[in-house]
Amino acid sequence: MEKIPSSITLKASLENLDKVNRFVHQWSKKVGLSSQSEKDILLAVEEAYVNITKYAYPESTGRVTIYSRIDKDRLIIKIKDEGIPFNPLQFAKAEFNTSLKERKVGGLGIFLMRNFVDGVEYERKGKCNLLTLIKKKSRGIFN
Amino acid sequence: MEKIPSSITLKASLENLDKVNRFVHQWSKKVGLSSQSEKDILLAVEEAYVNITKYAYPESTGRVTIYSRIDKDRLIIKIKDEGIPFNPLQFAKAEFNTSLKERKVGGLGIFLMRNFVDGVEYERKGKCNLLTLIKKKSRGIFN
Amino acid sequence: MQINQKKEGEVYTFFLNGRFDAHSAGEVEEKLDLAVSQGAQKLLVDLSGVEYISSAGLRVLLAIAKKLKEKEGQIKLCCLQPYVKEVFDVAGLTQIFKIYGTHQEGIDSF
Amino acid sequence: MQINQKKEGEVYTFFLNGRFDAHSAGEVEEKLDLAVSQGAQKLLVDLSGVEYISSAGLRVLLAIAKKLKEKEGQIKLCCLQPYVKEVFDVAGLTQIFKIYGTHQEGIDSF
Ligand SMILES: Nc1ncnc2c1ncn2[C@@H]1O[C@H](COP(=O)(O)OP(=O)(O)O)[C@@H](O)[C@H]1O
Ligand SMILES: Nc1ncnc2c1ncn2[C@@H]1O[C@H](COP(=O)(O)OP(=O)(O)O)[C@@H](O)[C@H]1O
Repeated sequence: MEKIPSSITLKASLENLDKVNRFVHQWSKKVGLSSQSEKDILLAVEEAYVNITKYAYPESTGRVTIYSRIDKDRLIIKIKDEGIPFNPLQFAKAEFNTSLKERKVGGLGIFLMRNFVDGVEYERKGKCNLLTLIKKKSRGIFN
Repeated sequence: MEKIPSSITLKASLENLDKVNRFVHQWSKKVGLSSQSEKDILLAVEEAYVNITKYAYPESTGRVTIYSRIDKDRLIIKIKDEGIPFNPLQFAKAEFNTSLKERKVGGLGIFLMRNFVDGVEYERKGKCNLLTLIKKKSRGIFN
Repeated sequence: MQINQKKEGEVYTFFLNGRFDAHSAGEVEEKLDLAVSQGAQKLLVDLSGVEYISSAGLRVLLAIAKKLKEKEGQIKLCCLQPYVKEVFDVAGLTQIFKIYGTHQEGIDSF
Repeated sequence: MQINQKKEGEVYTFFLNGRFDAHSAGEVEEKLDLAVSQGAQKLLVDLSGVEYISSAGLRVLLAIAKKLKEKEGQIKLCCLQPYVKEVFDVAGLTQIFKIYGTHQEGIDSF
Protein backbone atom coordinates (compact mmCIF):
# COMPACT_ATOMS: atom_id res chain seq x y z
CA MET A 1 0.00 0.00 0.00
CA GLU A 2 1.16 3.48 -0.85
CA LYS A 3 2.45 5.39 2.11
CA ILE A 4 0.51 8.59 2.77
CA PRO A 5 2.60 11.57 3.76
CA SER A 6 1.80 12.95 7.19
CA SER A 7 1.74 16.48 5.83
CA ILE A 8 1.57 18.40 2.58
CA THR A 9 2.71 21.93 1.88
CA LEU A 10 1.09 23.79 -0.95
CA LYS A 11 0.80 27.18 -2.51
CA ALA A 12 -2.44 28.61 -1.13
CA SER A 13 -4.46 28.64 -4.33
CA LEU A 14 -7.81 27.32 -5.37
CA GLU A 15 -6.20 25.05 -7.96
CA ASN A 16 -4.65 23.05 -5.16
CA LEU A 17 -7.99 22.23 -3.52
CA ASP A 18 -8.00 18.89 -5.34
CA LYS A 19 -4.68 17.96 -3.75
CA VAL A 20 -6.03 18.93 -0.36
CA ASN A 21 -9.10 16.79 -0.91
CA ARG A 22 -7.00 13.83 -1.99
CA PHE A 23 -4.82 14.12 1.09
CA VAL A 24 -7.82 14.26 3.41
CA HIS A 25 -9.49 11.41 1.51
CA GLN A 26 -6.47 9.14 1.89
CA TRP A 27 -6.30 9.78 5.60
CA SER A 28 -10.03 9.27 5.98
CA LYS A 29 -9.66 5.86 4.37
CA LYS A 30 -6.73 5.02 6.63
CA VAL A 31 -8.68 5.87 9.78
CA GLY A 32 -11.75 4.14 8.35
CA LEU A 33 -14.06 7.14 8.54
CA SER A 34 -17.65 6.50 7.56
CA SER A 35 -18.58 8.12 4.26
CA GLN A 36 -20.57 10.71 6.17
CA SER A 37 -17.70 11.52 8.49
CA GLU A 38 -15.39 11.76 5.51
CA LYS A 39 -17.66 14.34 3.89
CA ASP A 40 -17.83 16.24 7.18
CA ILE A 41 -14.06 16.58 7.41
CA LEU A 42 -13.66 17.28 3.68
CA LEU A 43 -16.18 20.08 4.09
CA ALA A 44 -14.51 21.56 7.15
CA VAL A 45 -11.06 21.43 5.57
CA GLU A 46 -12.34 22.89 2.30
CA GLU A 47 -13.90 25.84 4.09
CA ALA A 48 -10.75 26.54 6.07
CA TYR A 49 -8.47 26.08 3.07
CA VAL A 50 -10.54 28.19 0.70
CA ASN A 51 -10.63 30.99 3.26
CA ILE A 52 -6.86 30.91 3.47
CA THR A 53 -6.62 31.23 -0.32
CA LYS A 54 -9.11 34.11 -0.23
CA TYR A 55 -8.19 36.07 2.85
CA ALA A 56 -5.00 35.05 4.60
CA TYR A 57 -2.54 36.55 2.15
CA PRO A 58 -3.98 39.82 0.91
CA GLU A 59 -0.72 41.06 -0.61
CA SER A 60 0.87 38.00 -2.14
CA THR A 61 0.33 34.27 -2.26
CA GLY A 62 1.56 32.26 0.64
CA ARG A 63 1.79 28.66 1.63
CA VAL A 64 -0.38 26.27 3.59
CA THR A 65 0.71 23.12 5.36
CA ILE A 66 -1.77 20.44 6.27
CA TYR A 67 -0.84 17.81 8.85
CA SER A 68 -2.73 14.67 9.57
CA ARG A 69 -2.63 12.10 12.31
CA ILE A 70 -4.73 9.46 13.95
CA ASP A 71 -5.74 9.57 17.60
CA LYS A 72 -7.62 6.37 18.44
CA ASP A 73 -10.82 6.53 16.38
CA ARG A 74 -10.37 10.14 15.35
CA LEU A 75 -8.71 11.86 12.45
CA ILE A 76 -6.88 15.02 13.46
CA ILE A 77 -6.10 17.57 10.78
CA LYS A 78 -4.00 20.64 11.41
CA ILE A 79 -3.89 23.51 8.97
CA LYS A 80 -1.08 26.01 9.22
CA ASP A 81 -0.63 29.26 7.36
CA GLU A 82 1.51 32.36 7.83
CA GLY A 83 -1.22 34.78 6.86
CA ILE A 84 -2.82 37.57 8.81
CA PRO A 85 -3.92 36.51 12.30
CA PHE A 86 -7.42 35.12 12.14
CA ASN A 87 -9.24 33.14 14.81
CA PRO A 88 -12.33 31.48 13.36
CA LEU A 89 -13.59 30.54 16.81
CA GLN A 90 -13.92 34.07 18.04
CA PHE A 91 -16.63 36.55 17.57
CA ALA A 92 -18.60 34.81 14.89
CA LYS A 93 -21.77 36.74 14.79
CA ALA A 94 -24.65 34.67 13.63
CA GLU A 95 -27.17 36.63 11.74
CA PHE A 96 -28.70 34.28 9.26
CA ASN A 97 -31.73 35.96 7.94
CA THR A 98 -34.53 33.79 6.71
CA SER A 99 -35.66 36.29 4.13
CA LEU A 100 -33.88 36.04 0.81
CA LYS A 101 -33.74 39.78 0.43
CA GLU A 102 -31.93 40.41 3.72
CA ARG A 103 -29.79 37.33 3.54
CA LYS A 104 -26.16 37.74 2.56
CA VAL A 105 -24.75 35.29 0.01
CA GLY A 106 -21.59 34.70 2.03
CA GLY A 107 -20.59 34.20 5.61
CA LEU A 108 -21.43 30.51 5.72
CA GLY A 109 -17.99 28.93 5.46
CA ILE A 110 -16.76 29.22 9.04
CA PHE A 111 -20.18 28.38 10.37
CA LEU A 112 -20.34 25.14 8.38
CA MET A 113 -16.75 24.27 9.22
CA ARG A 114 -17.47 24.53 12.94
CA ASN A 115 -20.69 22.56 12.76
CA PHE A 116 -19.43 19.50 10.94
CA VAL A 117 -16.52 18.48 13.12
CA ASP A 118 -16.21 16.90 16.55
CA GLY A 119 -13.54 19.28 17.69
CA VAL A 120 -11.92 22.51 16.62
CA GLU A 121 -9.03 24.48 18.07
CA TYR A 122 -7.29 27.64 17.07
CA GLU A 123 -3.91 28.90 18.09
CA ARG A 124 -1.71 31.73 16.92
CA LYS A 125 1.82 30.38 17.11
CA GLY A 126 4.53 32.87 16.33
CA LYS A 127 3.62 34.16 12.89
CA CYS A 128 1.36 31.22 12.08
CA ASN A 129 -2.33 30.47 12.34
CA LEU A 130 -2.80 26.90 13.47
CA LEU A 131 -6.26 25.42 13.12
CA THR A 132 -7.04 21.92 14.36
CA LEU A 133 -10.05 19.99 13.10
CA ILE A 134 -11.06 16.69 14.66
CA LYS A 135 -13.39 14.11 13.18
CA LYS A 136 -14.54 10.85 14.69
CA LYS A 137 -14.74 7.68 12.65
CA SER A 138 -18.45 7.58 12.76
CA ARG A 139 -20.97 10.25 13.42
CA GLY A 140 -23.50 8.17 15.27
CA ILE A 141 -23.21 9.26 18.85
CA PHE A 142 -23.43 5.70 20.06
CA ASN A 143 -20.38 4.40 18.21
CA MET B 1 -0.48 26.86 48.87
CA GLU B 2 -3.65 24.85 48.92
CA LYS B 3 -3.62 21.97 46.49
CA ILE B 4 -6.42 22.18 43.91
CA PRO B 5 -8.14 18.91 43.07
CA SER B 6 -7.81 17.86 39.45
CA SER B 7 -11.48 17.06 39.27
CA ILE B 8 -14.72 17.62 41.12
CA THR B 9 -17.89 15.58 40.97
CA LEU B 10 -21.16 17.25 41.81
CA LYS B 11 -24.87 16.77 41.71
CA ALA B 12 -26.01 18.53 38.56
CA SER B 13 -27.93 21.37 40.13
CA LEU B 14 -27.89 25.11 39.82
CA GLU B 15 -26.92 25.48 43.49
CA ASN B 16 -23.57 23.94 42.68
CA LEU B 17 -22.68 26.53 40.07
CA ASP B 18 -20.68 28.44 42.69
CA LYS B 19 -18.54 25.38 43.33
CA VAL B 20 -17.96 24.97 39.63
CA ASN B 21 -16.95 28.62 39.35
CA ARG B 22 -14.56 28.29 42.27
CA PHE B 23 -12.93 25.24 40.73
CA VAL B 24 -12.46 26.97 37.38
CA HIS B 25 -11.24 30.13 39.09
CA GLN B 26 -8.58 28.25 41.06
CA TRP B 27 -7.29 26.55 37.94
CA SER B 28 -7.34 29.83 36.02
CA LYS B 29 -5.12 31.36 38.69
CA LYS B 30 -2.82 28.37 38.58
CA VAL B 31 -2.37 28.62 34.81
CA GLY B 32 -2.12 32.39 35.08
CA LEU B 33 -5.00 33.19 32.76
CA SER B 34 -5.55 36.85 32.05
CA SER B 35 -8.70 38.20 33.67
CA GLN B 36 -10.36 38.27 30.26
CA SER B 37 -9.43 34.67 29.51
CA GLU B 38 -10.67 33.66 32.94
CA LYS B 39 -14.05 35.20 32.21
CA ASP B 40 -14.12 33.48 28.84
CA ILE B 41 -13.62 30.04 30.35
CA LEU B 42 -15.96 30.74 33.28
CA LEU B 43 -18.61 31.71 30.77
CA ALA B 44 -18.11 28.64 28.59
CA VAL B 45 -18.15 26.28 31.57
CA GLU B 46 -21.20 27.96 33.06
CA GLU B 47 -23.15 27.58 29.83
CA ALA B 48 -22.23 23.92 29.52
CA TYR B 49 -22.88 23.19 33.18
CA VAL B 50 -26.20 25.00 33.34
CA ASN B 51 -27.38 23.13 30.26
CA ILE B 52 -26.55 19.85 31.94
CA THR B 53 -28.60 20.84 34.97
CA LYS B 54 -31.47 21.88 32.70
CA TYR B 55 -31.51 19.27 29.97
CA ALA B 56 -29.20 16.30 30.47
CA TYR B 57 -31.24 14.47 33.09
CA PRO B 58 -34.91 14.93 32.25
CA GLU B 59 -36.11 12.18 34.60
CA SER B 60 -33.96 12.53 37.68
CA THR B 61 -30.91 14.43 38.80
CA GLY B 62 -27.56 13.11 37.78
CA ARG B 63 -23.95 13.91 38.35
CA VAL B 64 -21.34 15.99 36.59
CA THR B 65 -17.60 15.63 36.80
CA ILE B 66 -15.30 18.44 35.81
CA TYR B 67 -11.63 17.73 35.13
CA SER B 68 -8.93 20.28 34.76
CA ARG B 69 -5.39 20.19 33.49
CA ILE B 70 -2.72 22.44 32.10
CA ASP B 71 -1.24 21.97 28.65
CA LYS B 72 1.58 24.48 28.19
CA ASP B 73 -0.10 27.88 28.24
CA ARG B 74 -3.62 26.51 28.02
CA LEU B 75 -6.20 25.45 30.54
CA ILE B 76 -8.11 22.35 29.50
CA ILE B 77 -11.45 21.67 31.14
CA LYS B 78 -13.39 18.47 30.55
CA ILE B 79 -17.01 18.16 31.56
CA LYS B 80 -18.53 14.72 31.82
CA ASP B 81 -22.14 13.77 32.38
CA GLU B 82 -24.18 10.62 31.95
CA GLY B 83 -27.21 12.38 30.56
CA ILE B 84 -28.94 12.01 27.25
CA PRO B 85 -26.56 12.13 24.29
CA PHE B 86 -26.09 15.71 23.22
CA ASN B 87 -23.42 17.08 20.91
CA PRO B 88 -23.25 20.87 21.17
CA LEU B 89 -20.99 21.10 18.12
CA GLN B 90 -23.47 19.62 15.72
CA PHE B 91 -26.29 21.20 13.91
CA ALA B 92 -26.46 24.47 15.74
CA LYS B 93 -28.73 26.51 13.62
CA ALA B 94 -28.03 30.15 13.92
CA GLU B 95 -31.08 32.25 13.49
CA PHE B 96 -30.53 35.30 15.56
CA ASN B 97 -33.15 37.74 14.59
CA THR B 98 -32.36 41.40 14.98
CA SER B 99 -35.95 42.32 15.65
CA LEU B 100 -37.03 42.04 19.27
CA LYS B 101 -40.39 40.67 18.30
CA GLU B 102 -39.03 37.72 16.32
CA ARG B 103 -36.11 37.11 18.58
CA LYS B 104 -36.27 34.18 20.97
CA VAL B 105 -35.15 34.77 24.55
CA GLY B 106 -33.10 31.58 24.66
CA GLY B 107 -30.76 29.66 22.44
CA LEU B 108 -27.70 31.72 23.25
CA GLY B 109 -25.86 29.45 25.65
CA ILE B 110 -24.17 27.04 23.29
CA PHE B 111 -23.43 29.82 20.88
CA LEU B 112 -21.63 31.86 23.53
CA MET B 113 -19.84 28.81 24.88
CA ARG B 114 -18.39 28.05 21.47
CA ASN B 115 -17.37 31.61 20.76
CA PHE B 116 -15.40 32.31 23.88
CA VAL B 117 -12.96 29.42 23.91
CA ASP B 118 -9.91 28.57 21.86
CA GLY B 119 -10.90 24.98 21.40
CA VAL B 120 -13.90 22.75 21.90
CA GLU B 121 -14.36 19.01 21.43
CA TYR B 122 -17.25 16.69 21.97
CA GLU B 123 -17.24 12.96 22.33
CA ARG B 124 -19.85 10.40 23.32
CA LYS B 125 -17.95 7.81 25.33
CA GLY B 126 -19.99 4.84 26.42
CA LYS B 127 -22.91 6.36 28.26
CA CYS B 128 -21.18 9.67 28.86
CA ASN B 129 -21.07 13.03 27.17
CA LEU B 130 -17.54 14.39 27.27
CA LEU B 131 -17.07 18.03 26.41
CA THR B 132 -13.61 19.58 26.27
CA LEU B 133 -13.09 23.32 26.52
CA ILE B 134 -9.70 24.88 25.94
CA LYS B 135 -8.62 28.36 26.90
CA LYS B 136 -5.32 30.05 26.27
CA LYS B 137 -3.61 32.11 28.94
CA SER B 138 -4.12 35.30 27.11
CA ARG B 139 -6.53 36.22 24.39
CA GLY B 140 -4.33 38.56 22.45
CA ILE B 141 -3.50 36.67 19.31
CA PHE B 142 0.11 37.77 19.48
CA ASN B 143 0.86 36.24 22.87
CA MET C 1 -26.03 40.12 43.23
CA GLN C 2 -26.94 43.42 44.79
CA ILE C 3 -29.88 45.20 43.21
CA ASN C 4 -30.69 48.81 43.97
CA GLN C 5 -33.68 50.64 42.65
CA LYS C 6 -34.33 54.31 42.07
CA LYS C 7 -37.17 56.22 40.49
CA GLU C 8 -36.42 59.42 38.62
CA GLY C 9 -39.52 60.93 37.05
CA GLU C 10 -41.11 58.05 35.21
CA VAL C 11 -37.89 56.13 34.81
CA TYR C 12 -37.16 53.19 37.09
CA THR C 13 -33.46 52.56 37.26
CA PHE C 14 -32.04 49.26 38.48
CA PHE C 15 -28.42 49.29 39.53
CA LEU C 16 -27.00 45.80 39.34
CA ASN C 17 -23.88 44.94 41.23
CA GLY C 18 -22.20 41.58 40.89
CA ARG C 19 -22.14 38.63 38.52
CA PHE C 20 -25.19 38.43 36.29
CA ASP C 21 -25.16 34.67 35.84
CA ALA C 22 -27.50 31.68 36.09
CA HIS C 23 -27.25 31.99 39.85
CA SER C 24 -28.44 35.57 40.14
CA ALA C 25 -30.68 35.72 37.07
CA GLY C 26 -33.72 34.60 39.06
CA GLU C 27 -33.52 37.45 41.60
CA VAL C 28 -33.02 40.07 38.93
CA GLU C 29 -35.94 38.73 36.94
CA GLU C 30 -38.19 38.86 40.01
CA LYS C 31 -37.33 42.47 40.77
CA LEU C 32 -37.79 43.62 37.18
CA ASP C 33 -40.99 41.61 36.76
CA LEU C 34 -42.41 43.11 39.92
CA ALA C 35 -41.79 46.64 38.70
CA VAL C 36 -43.35 45.87 35.32
CA SER C 37 -46.39 44.24 36.90
CA GLN C 38 -46.79 47.35 39.07
CA GLY C 39 -46.98 49.45 35.95
CA ALA C 40 -43.43 50.62 35.32
CA GLN C 41 -43.07 51.37 31.61
CA LYS C 42 -39.62 52.93 31.44
CA LEU C 43 -36.85 50.77 32.80
CA LEU C 44 -33.18 51.60 32.78
CA VAL C 45 -30.75 48.90 33.83
CA ASP C 46 -27.43 50.33 34.95
CA LEU C 47 -24.80 47.64 34.47
CA SER C 48 -21.82 49.61 35.72
CA GLY C 49 -21.38 47.16 38.60
CA VAL C 50 -21.59 44.05 36.41
CA GLU C 51 -18.34 42.66 35.14
CA TYR C 52 -19.66 39.29 33.99
CA ILE C 53 -22.83 38.22 32.24
CA SER C 54 -23.84 34.85 30.85
CA SER C 55 -26.73 33.73 28.64
CA ALA C 56 -28.95 33.45 31.73
CA GLY C 57 -28.58 37.19 32.27
CA LEU C 58 -29.22 37.96 28.63
CA ARG C 59 -32.32 35.80 28.71
CA VAL C 60 -33.77 37.82 31.60
CA LEU C 61 -33.17 41.11 29.82
CA LEU C 62 -34.69 39.79 26.59
CA ALA C 63 -37.73 38.43 28.39
CA ILE C 64 -38.38 41.78 30.12
CA ALA C 65 -37.82 43.64 26.86
CA LYS C 66 -40.49 41.50 25.22
CA LYS C 67 -42.96 41.98 28.07
CA LEU C 68 -42.46 45.72 28.02
CA LYS C 69 -42.82 45.89 24.27
CA GLU C 70 -46.27 44.37 24.55
CA LYS C 71 -47.21 47.01 27.07
CA GLU C 72 -45.65 49.73 24.97
CA GLY C 73 -42.96 50.25 27.52
CA GLN C 74 -39.21 49.97 26.99
CA ILE C 75 -36.10 48.73 28.70
CA LYS C 76 -32.80 50.48 28.10
CA LEU C 77 -29.32 49.70 29.33
CA CYS C 78 -26.40 51.81 30.34
CA CYS C 79 -22.80 51.69 31.51
CA LEU C 80 -21.76 48.32 30.11
CA GLN C 81 -18.27 47.28 31.07
CA PRO C 82 -16.13 46.19 28.10
CA TYR C 83 -16.50 42.47 28.73
CA VAL C 84 -20.26 42.69 29.10
CA LYS C 85 -20.43 44.81 25.96
CA GLU C 86 -18.56 42.08 24.12
CA VAL C 87 -20.97 39.39 25.22
CA PHE C 88 -23.84 41.54 23.95
CA ASP C 89 -22.00 42.03 20.68
CA VAL C 90 -21.34 38.35 20.08
CA ALA C 91 -24.91 37.50 20.97
CA GLY C 92 -26.11 40.03 18.42
CA LEU C 93 -27.93 42.04 21.08
CA THR C 94 -26.40 45.45 20.51
CA GLN C 95 -28.93 45.94 17.72
CA ILE C 96 -31.82 44.88 19.90
CA PHE C 97 -31.22 46.93 23.04
CA LYS C 98 -30.81 50.65 23.32
CA ILE C 99 -27.51 51.01 25.11
CA TYR C 100 -26.13 54.25 26.55
CA GLY C 101 -22.67 55.13 27.74
CA THR C 102 -23.69 57.00 30.85
CA HIS C 103 -26.51 56.83 33.32
CA GLN C 104 -27.58 60.38 32.47
CA GLU C 105 -27.79 59.65 28.75
CA GLY C 106 -29.95 56.67 29.58
CA ILE C 107 -32.32 58.76 31.69
CA ASP C 108 -32.47 61.60 29.16
CA SER C 109 -33.24 59.23 26.30
CA PHE C 110 -36.72 58.38 27.57
CA MET D 1 -18.77 18.86 -12.44
CA GLN D 2 -21.01 17.85 -15.30
CA ILE D 3 -23.80 20.29 -16.05
CA ASN D 4 -26.69 19.36 -18.33
CA GLN D 5 -29.43 21.71 -19.33
CA LYS D 6 -32.96 21.07 -20.49
CA LYS D 7 -35.88 23.35 -21.26
CA GLU D 8 -39.39 22.16 -20.51
CA GLY D 9 -41.99 24.80 -21.27
CA GLU D 10 -40.69 27.90 -19.55
CA VAL D 11 -38.65 25.99 -17.01
CA TYR D 12 -34.91 25.67 -17.43
CA THR D 13 -33.61 22.66 -15.58
CA PHE D 14 -29.95 22.28 -14.72
CA PHE D 15 -28.81 18.78 -13.81
CA LEU D 16 -25.66 18.95 -11.77
CA ASN D 17 -23.46 15.93 -11.48
CA GLY D 18 -20.44 15.88 -9.21
CA ARG D 19 -19.02 17.76 -6.27
CA PHE D 20 -20.48 21.25 -5.86
CA ASP D 21 -17.46 22.80 -4.17
CA ALA D 22 -15.20 25.83 -4.47
CA HIS D 23 -13.60 24.18 -7.48
CA SER D 24 -16.75 23.75 -9.53
CA ALA D 25 -18.76 26.70 -8.22
CA GLY D 26 -17.37 29.02 -10.90
CA GLU D 27 -18.58 26.87 -13.81
CA VAL D 28 -22.02 26.41 -12.34
CA GLU D 29 -22.36 30.12 -11.71
CA GLU D 30 -21.38 30.91 -15.30
CA LYS D 31 -23.98 28.56 -16.75
CA LEU D 32 -26.76 29.79 -14.49
CA ASP D 33 -25.82 33.42 -15.00
CA LEU D 34 -25.84 32.96 -18.75
CA ALA D 35 -29.36 31.53 -18.71
CA VAL D 36 -30.59 34.35 -16.49
CA SER D 37 -28.98 37.02 -18.66
CA GLN D 38 -30.68 35.42 -21.67
CA GLY D 39 -34.02 35.90 -19.99
CA ALA D 40 -34.69 32.62 -18.17
CA GLN D 41 -37.05 33.33 -15.28
CA LYS D 42 -37.85 29.87 -14.02
CA LEU D 43 -34.84 27.83 -13.01
CA LEU D 44 -34.90 24.37 -11.52
CA VAL D 45 -31.64 22.95 -10.24
CA ASP D 46 -31.73 19.17 -10.02
CA LEU D 47 -29.18 18.10 -7.43
CA SER D 48 -29.73 14.35 -7.69
CA GLY D 49 -26.18 13.88 -8.92
CA VAL D 50 -24.60 16.00 -6.19
CA GLU D 51 -23.43 14.19 -3.12
CA TYR D 52 -21.33 16.99 -1.66
CA ILE D 53 -21.80 20.72 -1.43
CA SER D 54 -19.78 23.36 0.40
CA SER D 55 -20.39 27.03 1.16
CA ALA D 56 -19.07 27.94 -2.28
CA GLY D 57 -21.95 26.03 -3.86
CA LEU D 58 -24.48 27.58 -1.50
CA ARG D 59 -23.14 31.01 -2.31
CA VAL D 60 -23.74 30.48 -6.04
CA LEU D 61 -27.32 29.36 -5.47
CA LEU D 62 -28.00 32.29 -3.15
CA ALA D 63 -26.52 34.78 -5.60
CA ILE D 64 -28.66 33.46 -8.46
CA ALA D 65 -31.74 33.44 -6.23
CA LYS D 66 -31.17 37.10 -5.46
CA LYS D 67 -30.65 38.03 -9.11
CA LEU D 68 -33.81 36.21 -10.12
CA LYS D 69 -35.81 37.79 -7.35
CA GLU D 70 -34.98 41.22 -8.71
CA LYS D 71 -36.21 40.13 -12.13
CA GLU D 72 -39.27 38.52 -10.61
CA GLY D 73 -38.03 35.10 -11.54
CA GLN D 74 -37.37 32.20 -9.21
CA ILE D 75 -34.92 29.39 -8.62
CA LYS D 76 -36.11 26.11 -7.17
CA LEU D 77 -34.23 23.01 -6.20
CA CYS D 78 -35.05 19.35 -6.35
CA CYS D 79 -33.72 15.91 -5.50
CA LEU D 80 -31.33 16.77 -2.70
CA GLN D 81 -29.33 13.82 -1.42
CA PRO D 82 -29.45 13.46 2.38
CA TYR D 83 -26.02 14.95 2.98
CA VAL D 84 -26.70 17.96 0.80
CA LYS D 85 -30.06 18.41 2.50
CA GLU D 86 -28.28 18.47 5.82
CA VAL D 87 -25.87 21.17 4.71
CA PHE D 88 -28.84 23.27 3.59
CA ASP D 89 -30.49 22.67 6.94
CA VAL D 90 -27.52 23.69 9.02
CA ALA D 91 -26.99 26.76 6.87
CA GLY D 92 -30.60 27.75 7.45
CA LEU D 93 -31.38 27.60 3.74
CA THR D 94 -34.30 25.21 3.74
CA GLN D 95 -36.53 28.16 4.60
CA ILE D 96 -35.10 30.28 1.83
CA PHE D 97 -35.21 27.88 -1.12
CA LYS D 98 -38.20 26.04 -2.45
CA ILE D 99 -37.06 22.43 -2.39
CA TYR D 100 -38.90 19.51 -4.01
CA GLY D 101 -38.46 15.80 -3.60
CA THR D 102 -38.75 14.88 -7.27
CA HIS D 103 -37.93 16.50 -10.55
CA GLN D 104 -41.56 16.37 -11.62
CA GLU D 105 -42.79 18.13 -8.48
CA GLY D 106 -40.22 20.82 -9.16
CA ILE D 107 -41.43 21.32 -12.71
CA ASP D 108 -45.10 21.27 -11.75
CA SER D 109 -44.58 23.83 -9.00
CA PHE D 110 -43.85 26.68 -11.40
N1 LIG E 1 -8.10 32.83 6.90
C1 LIG E 1 -8.70 34.02 7.05
N2 LIG E 1 -7.96 35.14 7.21
C2 LIG E 1 -8.56 36.34 7.37
N3 LIG E 1 -9.88 36.54 7.36
C3 LIG E 1 -10.67 35.48 7.19
C4 LIG E 1 -10.13 34.17 7.03
N4 LIG E 1 -11.17 33.31 6.89
C5 LIG E 1 -12.30 34.05 6.97
N5 LIG E 1 -12.01 35.36 7.13
C6 LIG E 1 -13.00 36.44 7.31
O1 LIG E 1 -14.19 35.89 7.85
C7 LIG E 1 -15.30 36.15 7.00
C8 LIG E 1 -16.30 34.99 7.04
O2 LIG E 1 -15.79 33.86 6.39
P1 LIG E 1 -16.76 32.74 5.86
O3 LIG E 1 -17.66 32.33 6.97
O4 LIG E 1 -15.97 31.63 5.26
O5 LIG E 1 -17.68 33.42 4.76
P2 LIG E 1 -17.30 34.20 3.41
O6 LIG E 1 -15.95 33.75 2.96
O7 LIG E 1 -18.39 33.80 2.47
O8 LIG E 1 -17.36 35.66 3.75
C9 LIG E 1 -14.70 36.40 5.63
O9 LIG E 1 -15.53 37.22 4.84
C10 LIG E 1 -13.38 37.07 5.97
O10 LIG E 1 -13.58 38.45 6.19
N1 LIG F 1 -26.76 18.98 27.89
C1 LIG F 1 -27.82 19.00 27.08
N2 LIG F 1 -28.57 17.89 26.90
C2 LIG F 1 -29.62 17.89 26.09
N3 LIG F 1 -30.04 18.96 25.38
C3 LIG F 1 -29.35 20.10 25.50
C4 LIG F 1 -28.21 20.18 26.35
N4 LIG F 1 -27.73 21.44 26.24
C5 LIG F 1 -28.52 22.10 25.39
N5 LIG F 1 -29.50 21.31 24.94
C6 LIG F 1 -30.54 21.70 23.95
O1 LIG F 1 -30.01 22.72 23.13
C7 LIG F 1 -30.83 23.89 23.19
C8 LIG F 1 -30.01 25.15 23.09
O2 LIG F 1 -29.26 25.37 24.27
P1 LIG F 1 -28.71 26.82 24.61
O3 LIG F 1 -28.00 27.35 23.41
O4 LIG F 1 -27.91 26.74 25.85
O5 LIG F 1 -30.00 27.72 24.81
P2 LIG F 1 -31.24 27.58 25.80
O6 LIG F 1 -30.84 26.73 26.96
O7 LIG F 1 -31.54 28.99 26.17
O8 LIG F 1 -32.34 26.97 24.97
C9 LIG F 1 -31.61 23.76 24.50
O9 LIG F 1 -32.84 24.45 24.44
C10 LIG F 1 -31.79 22.26 24.62
O10 LIG F 1 -32.88 21.84 23.86
